[in-house]
Amino acid sequence: MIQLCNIGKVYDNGAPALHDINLKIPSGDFVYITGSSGAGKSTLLRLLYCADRPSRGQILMGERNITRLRPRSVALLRREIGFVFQDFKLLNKRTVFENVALPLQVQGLAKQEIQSRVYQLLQYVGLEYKLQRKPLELSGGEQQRVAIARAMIVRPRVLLADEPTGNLDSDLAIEIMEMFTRINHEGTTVLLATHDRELLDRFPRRTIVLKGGHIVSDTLPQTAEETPSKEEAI
Amino acid sequence: MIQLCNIGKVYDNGAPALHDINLKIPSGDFVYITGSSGAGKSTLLRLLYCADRPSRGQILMGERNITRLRPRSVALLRREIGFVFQDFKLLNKRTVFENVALPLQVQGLAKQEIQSRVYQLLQYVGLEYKLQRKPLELSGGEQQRVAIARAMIVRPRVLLADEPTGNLDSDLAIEIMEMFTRINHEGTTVLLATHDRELLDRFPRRTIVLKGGHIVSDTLPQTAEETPSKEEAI
Amino acid sequence: MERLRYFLQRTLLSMRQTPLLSGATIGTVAIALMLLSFFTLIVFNVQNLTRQWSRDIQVIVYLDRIPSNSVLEQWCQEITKLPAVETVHYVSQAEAFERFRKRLGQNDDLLDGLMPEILPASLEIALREEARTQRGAEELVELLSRNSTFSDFRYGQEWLERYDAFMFLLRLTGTLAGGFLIFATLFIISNTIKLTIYARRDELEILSLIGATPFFIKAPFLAEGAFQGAIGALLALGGCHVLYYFFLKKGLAALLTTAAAQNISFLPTWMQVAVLGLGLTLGLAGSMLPLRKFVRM
Amino acid sequence: MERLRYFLQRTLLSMRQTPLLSGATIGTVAIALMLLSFFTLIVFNVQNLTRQWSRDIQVIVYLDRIPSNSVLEQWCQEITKLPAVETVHYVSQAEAFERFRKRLGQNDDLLDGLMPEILPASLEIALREEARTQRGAEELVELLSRNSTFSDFRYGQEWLERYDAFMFLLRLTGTLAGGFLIFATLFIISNTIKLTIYARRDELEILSLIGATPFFIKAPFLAEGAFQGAIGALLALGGCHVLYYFFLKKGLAALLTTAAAQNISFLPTWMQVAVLGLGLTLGLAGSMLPLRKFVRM
Ligand SMILES: Nc1ncnc2c1ncn2[C@@H]1O[C@H](COP(=O)(O)OP(=O)(O)OP(=O)(O)O)[C@@H](O)[C@H]1O
Ligand SMILES: Nc1ncnc2c1ncn2[C@@H]1O[C@H](COP(=O)(O)OP(=O)(O)OP(=O)(O)O)[C@@H](O)[C@H]1O
Ligand SMILES: [Mg+2]
Ligand SMILES: [Mg+2]
Repeated sequence: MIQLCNIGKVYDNGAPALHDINLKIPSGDFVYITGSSGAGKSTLLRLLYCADRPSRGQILMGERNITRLRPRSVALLRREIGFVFQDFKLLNKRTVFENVALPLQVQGLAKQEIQSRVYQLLQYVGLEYKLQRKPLELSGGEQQRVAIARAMIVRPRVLLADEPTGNLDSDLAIEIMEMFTRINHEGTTVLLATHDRELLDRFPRRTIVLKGGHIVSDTLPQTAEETPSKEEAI
Repeated sequence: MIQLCNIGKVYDNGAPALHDINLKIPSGDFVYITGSSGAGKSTLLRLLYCADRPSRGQILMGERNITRLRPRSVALLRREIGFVFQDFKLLNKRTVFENVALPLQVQGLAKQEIQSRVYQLLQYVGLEYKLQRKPLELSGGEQQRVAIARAMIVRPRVLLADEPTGNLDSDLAIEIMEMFTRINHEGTTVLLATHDRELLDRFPRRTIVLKGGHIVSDTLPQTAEETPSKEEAI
Repeated sequence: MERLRYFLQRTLLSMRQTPLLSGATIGTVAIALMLLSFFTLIVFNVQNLTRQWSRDIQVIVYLDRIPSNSVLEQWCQEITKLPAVETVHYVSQAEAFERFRKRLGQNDDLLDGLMPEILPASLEIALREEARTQRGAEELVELLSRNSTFSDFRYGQEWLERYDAFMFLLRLTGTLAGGFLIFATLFIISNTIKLTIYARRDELEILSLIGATPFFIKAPFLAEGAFQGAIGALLALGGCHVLYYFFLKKGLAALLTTAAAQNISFLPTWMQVAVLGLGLTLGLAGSMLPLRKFVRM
Repeated sequence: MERLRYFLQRTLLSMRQTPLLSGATIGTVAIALMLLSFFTLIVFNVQNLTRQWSRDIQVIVYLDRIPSNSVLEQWCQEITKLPAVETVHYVSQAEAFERFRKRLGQNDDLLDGLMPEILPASLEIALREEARTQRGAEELVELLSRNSTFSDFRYGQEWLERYDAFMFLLRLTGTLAGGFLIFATLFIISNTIKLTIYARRDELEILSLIGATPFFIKAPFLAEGAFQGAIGALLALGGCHVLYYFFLKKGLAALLTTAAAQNISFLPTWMQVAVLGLGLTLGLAGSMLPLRKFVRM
């Protein structure tokens, strides 16, 4: 259960990004966050990850209020959350394998287990032959898949994905979405920020539309099919 | 007129990215390059921009063979080409304005003219209110638009855009495509690497499909409508 | 256990992955510490040298009358007890005459027929090291002159003045230069480490975004800093030893036949260990500060 | 024109945009050059000091017979012509006797009744600065002894030996330390600049991707390097002057009353200009090398 109460976010330079967001996301849900460029999607996800602090309001995640956590608690919180960053945030000096293994090493798992889990997941995203490459030696889509693998490796309780298919062709995007669906069926709450209308149509889910930092609509699957057609008419 | 003869590219780590590419792109054309992730789209564009050198084969651009140019000539060539990088490659220490103005400053234009041109273009892409922001203070889509503006500011003879709409919602994507179309009508050759099937459908053009470094199809608009439906059936 | 292995592995791997950065750190530590140790080496040896030279500094008390043996013995004992005094030596009239004759060298025939008694007997008082200054000598004279039989003192005023000035200058510039050198070493090393960490700040950011605790992020960097600092210190000691051996030791021995060359020695072991420790500490502390700045979460 | 304005603007702007990096460069240049100039200052003053002291070094020729005035004059002229000789001074028997009397101080009554003729007349030959060594004195003695009337020489062998050893050590360590210091300065400054440029290598890459010529990319970096180097050098001179003024000048003047303190002086103007030039050059050259490495296109 993720709950946002009266969340507002103003960046240091004075740019307001979110206004008075109230939201409840039950555990195990699969939610799209959509909206045009600069609407505040990434900001919203980053707040849930404690990568930024809200200017006002409270965020509850499970029982915890995550608005004012100490550094160590933030670290522990993040271990339960997977995040696919819009700009990937891979370590360029380390190989694909090391990048994906990192969250497990942080948790202090045994080398053996790390190895098998990383290998398996990289196989899922089709990068098993590029284990030893550095991120800068990969194509954009490959980097994105590494980022996705890194977010999923810890079998997180919550998966936050920011535009995870922006650099993938639709076949791959669909595969990735199926992975997300699978992990969601296993109990992980998934929040997915995306522009990709094809995905919204193909995998209809609860969809939250942001505009200028406000929630302008929050629709469930049956109505989700309406929204795109309506927008296409604009 | 851009001409590629027997182009092959093998990266330093031994990864082959392109095989035996032969291609002719008349001046003023508008061409899509598509294909799944890792197919070699970015590599192809980077070769045209001399950001990488082909391992074999020759590239002719206009009258010039650009395969073995000296650094200064490379710089001069790049001034005639606009490139939207898949990962934007913005200067994080400089403002949006400075980033977009840079190619003009490189050419030594007068301050006055630079200012008006940059402002106008940023208005086109909807960022006129964020002139003084640093790239890291922008959303993903906004950064992408800065990158697009920087590529177009020099009114290039050739525009190479690598996944320029990956972080934009479809409305913005369509606006950007219209800008590309407009600049194309003014005589600029446009090469656009994209995964976005919606764009391919909405703006049908010559489409080159890459797969594993080979050209697997090269179709003109009338047949371009067939390709997506065929692939959707897979 | 897994953690420890991970940290050790990371430390070595990261030094391999960023050779430019670790090279810069090691190089800077090596050069800076070499400067510092070479300076210490010079100060150390100059001190030894001046300590030897200063043996010549003494207070001479000329005796108007020749004391009886028992009185003399008593005087010697009393004077030796004074804190500033190292030894006391009685120079009889005969001995003084003999010295004077030696001094005249070939002209000693001039003294033929003169009685040894033309020269006075004296007490030569050697000073302890800490009292070998003009002030020390004067204070001793002051003390001695309380005994009214002692009235005629000689202690090489001009030579002492010059020696004093020299020692003062030496000590002042030594302290000043040394203090400044230590400060410079600290500054330069911490500055270099700050830059190498700055160059890797995205790594720090990403690690923290991945859920790594501050300790987990910092530990490999700290280990790396300490390790590089220690390597740098070792290089510094090695380089310093080469300089010492080829220039100071060999060079001087070949060119000089004096005892001076023989007396030059390398830093004692405890100082070498101190340099090593300093390198390690600087590497560690120099990493700690910028890490605290960049790993704010 | 636009270009020039752009470069100047960029230089200043970029220093503002990366205060950590330019601060590091300026700081390192300042500290390293301060070390170097302070060292030079000390060497410079020690040289002055020893030059004064070495005035005492002289060769004394004892004369068996008293020469006639004309012969004496001729000798003086001949000796003065020798390259190693600064001045020649004739000490008559009377003068020698007077000096001896002064030396005995209160005991001068011992000489009462003695004829001045017991002491020999002599020629005191002061040496030129470059000849004030044991070797110089010996060579002069060698030359002088060709004149068979001169046979009895005195030139303070032990003092000269010690002086020689000291001067040699001073010069050796000075050259060694100075050479090493220059090397260290070069290394540390270029290393720091390399790191700051490394930290900005993405900027270099992007500029080159934008179609900037190598010159266009490098010029602002070079200007920045030179500017920062010059600022660092100015700070170094300032800091050095502060050290000099408060410690060497004031400190010594307060504690010593000798001429030594008065004779201490700051670096002459041409050396100050040289330090400034060195800072500028180091900043420029230190930027040039890593730029060449990172701006490969
Ligand atoms: N670090 C930052 N500092 C200042 N302003 C920021 C920062 N990050 C984002 N913004 C601003 O906040 C607003 C929302 O940004 P956000 O990244 O959440 O948008 P978004 O919905 O993710 O857009 P996109 O689809 O383009 O990624 C934008 O106007 C953006 O300019
Ligand atoms: N710098 C590099 N070094 C080594 N291999 C590389 C490098 N860049 C790309 N590759 C490899 O070359 C192949 C083609 O890469 P390219 O970036 O051209 O793909 P792409 O078609 O742009 O893919 P995407 O749609 O994911 O961006 C990929 O297999 C990739 O791993
Ligand atoms: Mg975003
Ligand atoms: Mg690509």
